[in-house]
Amino acid sequence: MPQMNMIEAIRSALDVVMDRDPSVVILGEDVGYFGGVFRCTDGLQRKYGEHRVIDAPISEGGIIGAAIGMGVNGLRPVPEIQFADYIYPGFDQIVSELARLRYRSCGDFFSPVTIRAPCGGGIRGGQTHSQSPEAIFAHVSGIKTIMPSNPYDAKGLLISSIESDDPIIFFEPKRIYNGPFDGDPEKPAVSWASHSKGEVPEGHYTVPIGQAEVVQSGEELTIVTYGTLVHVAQAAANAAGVDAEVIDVRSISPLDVETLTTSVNKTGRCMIAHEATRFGGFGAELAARIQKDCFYNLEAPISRIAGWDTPYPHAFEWQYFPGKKRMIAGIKSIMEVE
Amino acid sequence: MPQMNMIEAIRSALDVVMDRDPSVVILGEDVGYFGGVFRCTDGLQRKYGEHRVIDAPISEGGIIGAAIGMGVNGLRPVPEIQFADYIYPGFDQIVSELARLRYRSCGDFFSPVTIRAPCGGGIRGGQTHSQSPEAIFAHVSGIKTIMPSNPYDAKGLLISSIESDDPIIFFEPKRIYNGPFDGDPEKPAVSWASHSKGEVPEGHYTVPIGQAEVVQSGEELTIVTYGTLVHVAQAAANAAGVDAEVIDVRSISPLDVETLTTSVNKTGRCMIAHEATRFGGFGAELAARIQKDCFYNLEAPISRIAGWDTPYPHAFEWQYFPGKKRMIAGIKSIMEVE
Amino acid sequence: MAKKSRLHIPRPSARPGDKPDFSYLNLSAAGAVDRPPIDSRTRDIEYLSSDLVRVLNDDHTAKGPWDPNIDPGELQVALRWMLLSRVFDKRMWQIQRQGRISFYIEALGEEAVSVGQAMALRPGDMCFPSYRNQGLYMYRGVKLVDMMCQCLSNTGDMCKGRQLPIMYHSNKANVFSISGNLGTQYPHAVGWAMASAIKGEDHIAASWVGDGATAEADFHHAITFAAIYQAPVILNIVNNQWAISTFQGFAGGERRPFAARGLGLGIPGIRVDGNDLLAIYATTQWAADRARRGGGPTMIELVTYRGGAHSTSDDPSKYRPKDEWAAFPLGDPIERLKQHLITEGHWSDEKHEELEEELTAEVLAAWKEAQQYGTMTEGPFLDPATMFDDIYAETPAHLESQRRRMIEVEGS
Amino acid sequence: MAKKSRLHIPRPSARPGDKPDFSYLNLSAAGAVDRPPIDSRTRDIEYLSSDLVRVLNDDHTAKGPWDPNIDPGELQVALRWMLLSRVFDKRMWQIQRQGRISFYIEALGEEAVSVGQAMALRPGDMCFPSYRNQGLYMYRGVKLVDMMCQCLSNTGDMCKGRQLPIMYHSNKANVFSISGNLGTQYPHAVGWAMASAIKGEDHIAASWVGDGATAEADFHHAITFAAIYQAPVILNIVNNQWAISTFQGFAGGERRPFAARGLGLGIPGIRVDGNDLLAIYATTQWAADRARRGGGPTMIELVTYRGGAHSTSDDPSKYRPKDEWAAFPLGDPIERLKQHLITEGHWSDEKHEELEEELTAEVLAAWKEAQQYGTMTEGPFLDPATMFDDIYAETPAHLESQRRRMIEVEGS
Ligand SMILES: Cc1ncc(C[n+]2csc(CCOP(=O)(O)OP(=O)(O)O)c2C)c(N)n1
Ligand SMILES: Cc1ncc(C[n+]2csc(CCOP(=O)(O)OP(=O)(O)O)c2C)c(N)n1
Ligand SMILES: [Mg+2]
Ligand SMILES: [Mg+2]
Repeated sequence: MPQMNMIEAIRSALDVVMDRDPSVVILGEDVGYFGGVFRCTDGLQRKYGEHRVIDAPISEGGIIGAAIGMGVNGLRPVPEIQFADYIYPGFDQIVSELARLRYRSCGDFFSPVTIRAPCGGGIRGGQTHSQSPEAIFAHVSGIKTIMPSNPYDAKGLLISSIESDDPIIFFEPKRIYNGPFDGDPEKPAVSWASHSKGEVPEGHYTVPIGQAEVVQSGEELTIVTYGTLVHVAQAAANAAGVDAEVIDVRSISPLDVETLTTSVNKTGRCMIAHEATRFGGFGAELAARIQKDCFYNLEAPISRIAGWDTPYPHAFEWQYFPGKKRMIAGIKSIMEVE
Repeated sequence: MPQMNMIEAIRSALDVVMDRDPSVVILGEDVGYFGGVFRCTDGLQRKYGEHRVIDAPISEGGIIGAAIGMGVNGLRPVPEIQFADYIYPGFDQIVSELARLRYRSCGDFFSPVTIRAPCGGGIRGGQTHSQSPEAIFAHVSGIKTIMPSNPYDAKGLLISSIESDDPIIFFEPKRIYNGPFDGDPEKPAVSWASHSKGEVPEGHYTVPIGQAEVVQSGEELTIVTYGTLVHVAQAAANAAGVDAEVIDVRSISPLDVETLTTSVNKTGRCMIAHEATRFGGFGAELAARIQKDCFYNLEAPISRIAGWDTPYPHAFEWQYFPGKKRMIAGIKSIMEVE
Repeated sequence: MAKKSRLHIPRPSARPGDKPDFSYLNLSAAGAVDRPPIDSRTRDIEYLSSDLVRVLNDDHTAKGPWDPNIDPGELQVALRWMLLSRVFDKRMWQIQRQGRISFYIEALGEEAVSVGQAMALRPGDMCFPSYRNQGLYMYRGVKLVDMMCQCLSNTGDMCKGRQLPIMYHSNKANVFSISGNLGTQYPHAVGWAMASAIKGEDHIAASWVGDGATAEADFHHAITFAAIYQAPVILNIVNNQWAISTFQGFAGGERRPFAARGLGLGIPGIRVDGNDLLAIYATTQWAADRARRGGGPTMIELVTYRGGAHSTSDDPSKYRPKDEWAAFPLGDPIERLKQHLITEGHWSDEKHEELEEELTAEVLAAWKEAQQYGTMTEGPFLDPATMFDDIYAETPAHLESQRRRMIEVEGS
Repeated sequence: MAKKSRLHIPRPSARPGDKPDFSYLNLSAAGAVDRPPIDSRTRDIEYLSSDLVRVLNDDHTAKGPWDPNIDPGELQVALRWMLLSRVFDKRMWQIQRQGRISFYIEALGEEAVSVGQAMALRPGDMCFPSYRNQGLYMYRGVKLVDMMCQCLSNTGDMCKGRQLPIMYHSNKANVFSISGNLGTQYPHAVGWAMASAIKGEDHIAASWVGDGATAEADFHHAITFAAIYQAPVILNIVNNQWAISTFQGFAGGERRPFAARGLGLGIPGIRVDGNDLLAIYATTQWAADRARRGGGPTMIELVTYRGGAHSTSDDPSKYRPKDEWAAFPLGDPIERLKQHLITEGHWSDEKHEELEEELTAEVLAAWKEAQQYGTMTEGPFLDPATMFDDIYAETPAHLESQRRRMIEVEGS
């Protein structure tokens, strides 16, 4: 099977779907001639033409609003928002329109838009190129929110998303576009070739939406996480010498509660990790749900390791980022509970 | 002390602050000549003039964006967003600008804006006049989010908010503008005259931001809630015959964790209630935090009673609304746990 | 603070108690404005955005180059639709006042907008309306009883109780679902039109916003996208002078007509008498032709007056003179078309009265029928368990379990 | 899908490998455009938004009614600031390439914008810049070393390490904090100006956005509020032809100049040669006078060219001809002012070289000083514990406890 990094996997997903379905169109800032600032759409305009890979004005609200109208008219638009931090100007169109259209018209109208946006920090992007706003979208019924952690899932989930008739926010953790990352910025970068999920089929396949994945099984502790931190969590558990079960949530919403609770009921301990700030973050939903369903098996309080409740500071991104040290400390303190 | 309903208390707060401080200005849709669709600013333009109570175009993003600029130039703007559901077009200005300005400029610039917005359902407003988006704002560091449950707190907290140098989102649960509400829409409306917090001083006073209030003390169960549901929770606890401690969070962010955990550590049981949809709602943060700090004293899983994970449907608002029945069922099931 | 100030605060020309004053409206005489070819360059036809295209003259004849020469039979049909819209509104307003529906919005005084524009479009064209375009749904075949059931949230409700009254939708009729959030439909229309162009189809889109809603971001998004991609779309601004209590000056209408808003992007604008069905038809047809032949977007400002309250929740006597509508120089669209037909010998007061009676009966019959699907107080009732449907294409597990819990607790 | 389509896709006039082609730019001769009185009605001065105000002629003399007749000494000062901006950029770009700062944005080719406009404003006027307005900070007295420390995120960083390089701010100098989100500063400027008018003060505000950013909602919000309240504000659009890889046609610049964007709201627009310091000064002064005397907002489009890459993360050779800047008909702003001064006998190549050397030395000295406050790899280092400050006026308990935890775990 070919090796792909996450960018290539995403591009391959777009290519495969555009090839099969002429109704799929891409629009976004710099996505066309240039191929996107992260190169995810590179070559697609040359292949599919200017009417299917459309350079757009710098207007996130307009991009999403127009995409909704296109979707209503039978297309499957895949808008790209250049950075997740810049999705907010389109927030009203997402929450009030995209998420609500099917409901308010009882299915008479719907718009199958998949919004792609690179998220997360660790690339020295400062506070406006590093955010992970998944919690905000998780709270909005009517949209689904996805975040893959590797090339294989990225392609499979993106194909599922575009083929789905539901609107989807597809967050791509840009720190791991080019390789997995164990949380230590001092170490040399690793390529996806070193990871089993760097092997990605050329053609069409799907990874189902709404299913978490146990990426490492273990007996002592469950670590529930997603995105970049999946890799950090594995490294931290290893370093801490704890037999941890690591679960990649993948689908923020709808959430695969069963996979999580089955694991925590087994291990009796749970640590949740995400990059976004903790207060009101998605980890809160995970903790609230897990404590409810696993109460009688919990041997320690569920703990959350997350970004601090600050903006993502440029120079201190590694102090903000819930990296290996903080994860290990978290693991240790949860394992110390008798 | 004079009797006031919540609208009068809010108007009184605005009046008191405008009278003391010429830098306080109001802007919003229909707020000036007309006095606001809920009459919260009635009479203020006549009293303070067109330059201090400013009718604005229908442009929530513009209202908030302009308010930020006014705040930077030494005013204390109090924009009104006509319904919380219409705050989303101003979302980017709130998240990326209002919340971040002090931080990114290290205090060199800041803008003391207090955004008022009526929230919540129960007035047959349908899905676009009923939302409670507090969870979304709670996740944003740099802003504070408030929701009072009675006239006394509304005035005191609004004065604190306007006088604060921090940006504040001030949600007003419109279902209880005219009187407390026990959750039973069939019963005749009750006026604030029947409630001790309907007594409101004429003049200046403050209720501090960041402090929850124990509105009813009890030993068997802690109910953590805010807004309209404070009253529903009290009625439900009464009806269920449970000696519940009811806590009004009041300040969503920053959160008064101690008052909550002290109570739950005492009662051993906790139910959280809010009107917004459950998934990713603010109740998740409350539950996640309380299970962590009260783990060893919890006799039952923390449960959340909330709006369903649907939009707020016009005809079924009372089925959506987490009313007395659902609260009582929740209380019973949490009390049944041995 | 110093006294000196230059903040300009727009003011309406009259407040309660004042004499209505519409001198601020720049009016043209019927027939006075040129009708340019549809392939004119925007810069050459700027006059269309400042003058006022009118066809129906004060003497009730049709005048000038914009006269669409519509067959009298068709005009009678148009009159019928306008009158139906008004009769329907009147009844529904009463019904709301009786507490039998929760809310209502009427189009009183603006009926020519929906009917005149609907007439000029083709069935395959897609409409993205505001909440004051009920005439569009009617004209395009949505049944009165279906609209009433929507307002009743009963078992016949197309919205299954989810939406406020008047938030209709009809995929079949090609009229979009109405949103509570102002202006959001504008970029949808542009995106829809872009898709039509991408697919190489012949359909165009049209959308409507109020004067007040032009201040929203989506207005800007829509005109920007429409101009850049030359989308086949008609962007209508219904300038009825008011946005709830706020005069159109607060939407920036003081210095230049709304029709001029797209000029800076090269979008031609037409300012049209919004109470003149013939002028509306003619300008819309012009814009539709232009769009269909690849000429791109056109903005149309329809100058009219909100004859009634903003909605059943509003009391306009608090902020504008009670008799302002009566003084509106462009009159009443129904009355004007009626007089035109009478003048041309194709109509009479008697026929009009008969028609009104007929329509009143039709509306009454529809109301009777609608109630059979349930009212707010009497069954049959919609099943609240349906509130968990249609959030997604398929209902996910967590919503199914909430549905079960709801049934359990609420005992539905 | 059918082949037929009318979706218009804007195209730049040249792509890599093509010959640069600026024939799309509508140029006026120096001195050719009238200078109207500041109290002119918007409709009477529309030509200002389509013509191009120029003062510096091809023969390097100053021509026409817009010639501000600036004292040669002052012009030398202006030249100095422009050159300083360029020398500074050049050095910082190299420094970024050496990996010593993480990111940089240069203003190459656009130096006249910040300097010319700053000169025309008063110290009490407030500037709301974009990220390509470093000249504003310099002109208004922010020290080079402070700017460098910001780019280094060192102990002298005014942003305490929180912001990407170039995201300066200075309350003292009345230049606002730069945001990562495009266009958000535009309504801030309008609000600030409204406050000034509310307080009855004499100060005006000015803001800058790129051609690309005009498509954002906040552009609309700003022009709407500015027009309605006649705010004393200058709204500048720096049209440097590109927005990263995207040609300005994708921001709607194909059909009508950006200067015309406010016309529909009655805001006059001036299109000015953005590489002509004299014309920039003169038009800005005109707009400032107008604002200060209660005439309300003015929009200024500065036609220029982004001489370099978008940022250090960008490679423009992928999307535009390498030699496009060299072919830009409005030349290089520094070269043009230099030649003007030489022609007028107030400057020489030697002096210029000397000045460049002097500034290079000044920048180098600043860089040496800046490094004493720390570099990315060598101390002194900023204390990461400060990341919990300034989120609120007072740090709440939960952030204090996170600060303690951070220190504990990260062992700072
Ligand atoms: C985003 C948003 N903001 C505010 C409102 C509240 N609102 C409903 S209608 C209205 C006035 C609209 O006026 P206009 O656009 O002129 O339309 P008209 O009612 O005159 O037809 C307002 C402010 C809303 N529905 N949506
Ligand atoms: C809201 C938002 N969307 C997208 C971006 C990413 N972005 C940064 S600069 C830029 C191009 C801006 O072009 P223009 O406005 O013409 O300014 P210029 O760089 O030419 O000075 C883009 C798309 C952003 N910073 N903010
Ligand atoms: Mg209106
Ligand atoms: Mg540019």
